[in-house]
Amino acid sequence: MAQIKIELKLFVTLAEFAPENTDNFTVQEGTTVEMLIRELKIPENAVKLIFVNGKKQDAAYVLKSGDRVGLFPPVGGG
Amino acid sequence: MAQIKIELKLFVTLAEFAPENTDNFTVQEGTTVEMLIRELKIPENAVKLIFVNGKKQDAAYVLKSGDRVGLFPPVGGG
Amino acid sequence: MCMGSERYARNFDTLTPTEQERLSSARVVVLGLGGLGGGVCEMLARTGVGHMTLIDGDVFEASNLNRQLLCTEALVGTSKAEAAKERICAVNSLVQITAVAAYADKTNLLDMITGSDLVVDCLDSIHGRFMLQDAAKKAQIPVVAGAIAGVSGQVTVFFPEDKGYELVYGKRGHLPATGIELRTGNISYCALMVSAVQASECIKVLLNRGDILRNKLLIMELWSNSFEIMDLA
Amino acid sequence: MCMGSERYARNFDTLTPTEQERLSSARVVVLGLGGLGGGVCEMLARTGVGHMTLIDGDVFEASNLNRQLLCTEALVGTSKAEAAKERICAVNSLVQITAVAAYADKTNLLDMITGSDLVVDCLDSIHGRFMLQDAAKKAQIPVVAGAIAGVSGQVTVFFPEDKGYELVYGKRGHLPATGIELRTGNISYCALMVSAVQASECIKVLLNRGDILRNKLLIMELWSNSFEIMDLA
Repeated sequence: MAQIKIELKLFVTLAEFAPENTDNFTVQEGTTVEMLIRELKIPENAVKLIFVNGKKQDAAYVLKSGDRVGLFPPVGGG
Repeated sequence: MAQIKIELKLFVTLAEFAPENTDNFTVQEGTTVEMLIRELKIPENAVKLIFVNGKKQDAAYVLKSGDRVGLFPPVGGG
Repeated sequence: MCMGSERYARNFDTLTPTEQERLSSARVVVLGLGGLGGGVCEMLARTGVGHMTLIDGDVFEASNLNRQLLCTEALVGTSKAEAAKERICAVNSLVQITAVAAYADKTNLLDMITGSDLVVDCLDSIHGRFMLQDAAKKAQIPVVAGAIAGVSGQVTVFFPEDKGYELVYGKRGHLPATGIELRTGNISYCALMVSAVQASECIKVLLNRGDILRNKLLIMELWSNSFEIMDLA
Repeated sequence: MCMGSERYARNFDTLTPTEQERLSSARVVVLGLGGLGGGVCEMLARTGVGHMTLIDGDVFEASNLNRQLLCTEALVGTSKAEAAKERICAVNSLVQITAVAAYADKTNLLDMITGSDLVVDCLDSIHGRFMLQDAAKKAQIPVVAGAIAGVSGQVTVFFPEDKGYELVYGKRGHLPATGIELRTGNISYCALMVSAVQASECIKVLLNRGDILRNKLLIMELWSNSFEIMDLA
């Protein structure tokens, strides 16, 4: 199956799960954000917000070549 | 002569010189930033910093199609 | 001491005299007077918001000293709401303050915010934030919300007809009580940066001026200096 | 009162104990104690910078109340440097403060900053900034610089071998004495946002951690919420 490249940004505590090459990360075509999160070994529920190209998306979003993906944990302090 | 489109951002006090269509502003091919500033009727010395596509440039820079141009006044308060 | 015409002289001509007048009759509630709320009430008072209700049932602990503007060594063990009132009186005695040294809950919050122009969410629990949203929707007033963890922070604004926190934290029933701030702590300059953006959004909402972060989330991270605005809706 | 191990408990684990220790032995000079400097010294003290020299020859005026963190109504007419010292003692008595209630000039500045790890430029004149740069280059220490006008601000960092202010303000001899802030004034939340970013860059330089704004200019504007990092070099 074809491979595509995405740009990945992992915020705050999620940064520790960052792979190499976050600017140019390779995934299989057809990968959803949910599959990506599992592939990065990020624990379930650790991701609260998913942004693709500056817009909120849900975990079922299917990644496209060149997508800028941001994963954000829950932040609630005051 | 051919026309090109640029994206224009005028900061702080320079905003009052903003033309319509700053997101898609038309200039003649070969226009320099200095000529652009004159065309916008911005007073000489009112512009302190010129950024094109996130990088500092001087007034002699020749604009290219699609350039993101930011003009910034002197800011010195503390 | 009102300091006459000098007090707001340096707000001009960023704010017009008409806008300054409008701020002086505005009513803002700040809920939570920790790292965010302490900064927000200070900045709104200096800018010239005329009426504020400052709510927090907590007292200062030594661990608040690392970031909470209202906390001094001498005030450890004393009421955050009382400290806020004293501080605001000292920086701008023109501001009318109602200090509430009690925790907001479902039974008292609606009364506390009804009649205000705006409520600022500076709470530190996700459940509390949803409670505030319920009350603000009933009272038909907008919310300016900030949250922090470590050197990261976020700010959003929503109006009564907007979806609000569901867009940021997900659906109720699946909520953690707190976010990752329990692990990362909270750093002084991040709290004040986020407070500053909250204060800025408050002034913009009160004056209906500028690009308001309505249904958008500004995400900031200071190790990498990343500032991004995301569409929530 | 040092407040023992509780004081910095909430800095962890954003800062490691080793980093916290390193900050406690750091020496920072803050030049200018107005809208920017007042915020910077407060945040550095709370975060745990151990030694600070705070310099300003000015006294507070009523027109400082709209934004300067150190200014209260009771302090109008009194020394900014003395106010800074008292405030820092109240928020963190572990910090060793040298308050200098005198204006820096070409003859005394080098002495004041020699031996420090960092100098923070919170001045309000462009000529003053170049004077500071000359001294910092001689003393071989980095500069974290902020400037504000209205609701706009900028932050940059430069090291002794960098070109510095010439990249921001142009060549000497063609300099205006001040920028557009004379026209726009300065607003509370903009001053504190820029101070917060300056404090953050100070901690990053002291710990050699994160992406430092070296030879870059972060430009912020709060009506439009625009945050852009530009390459100066």
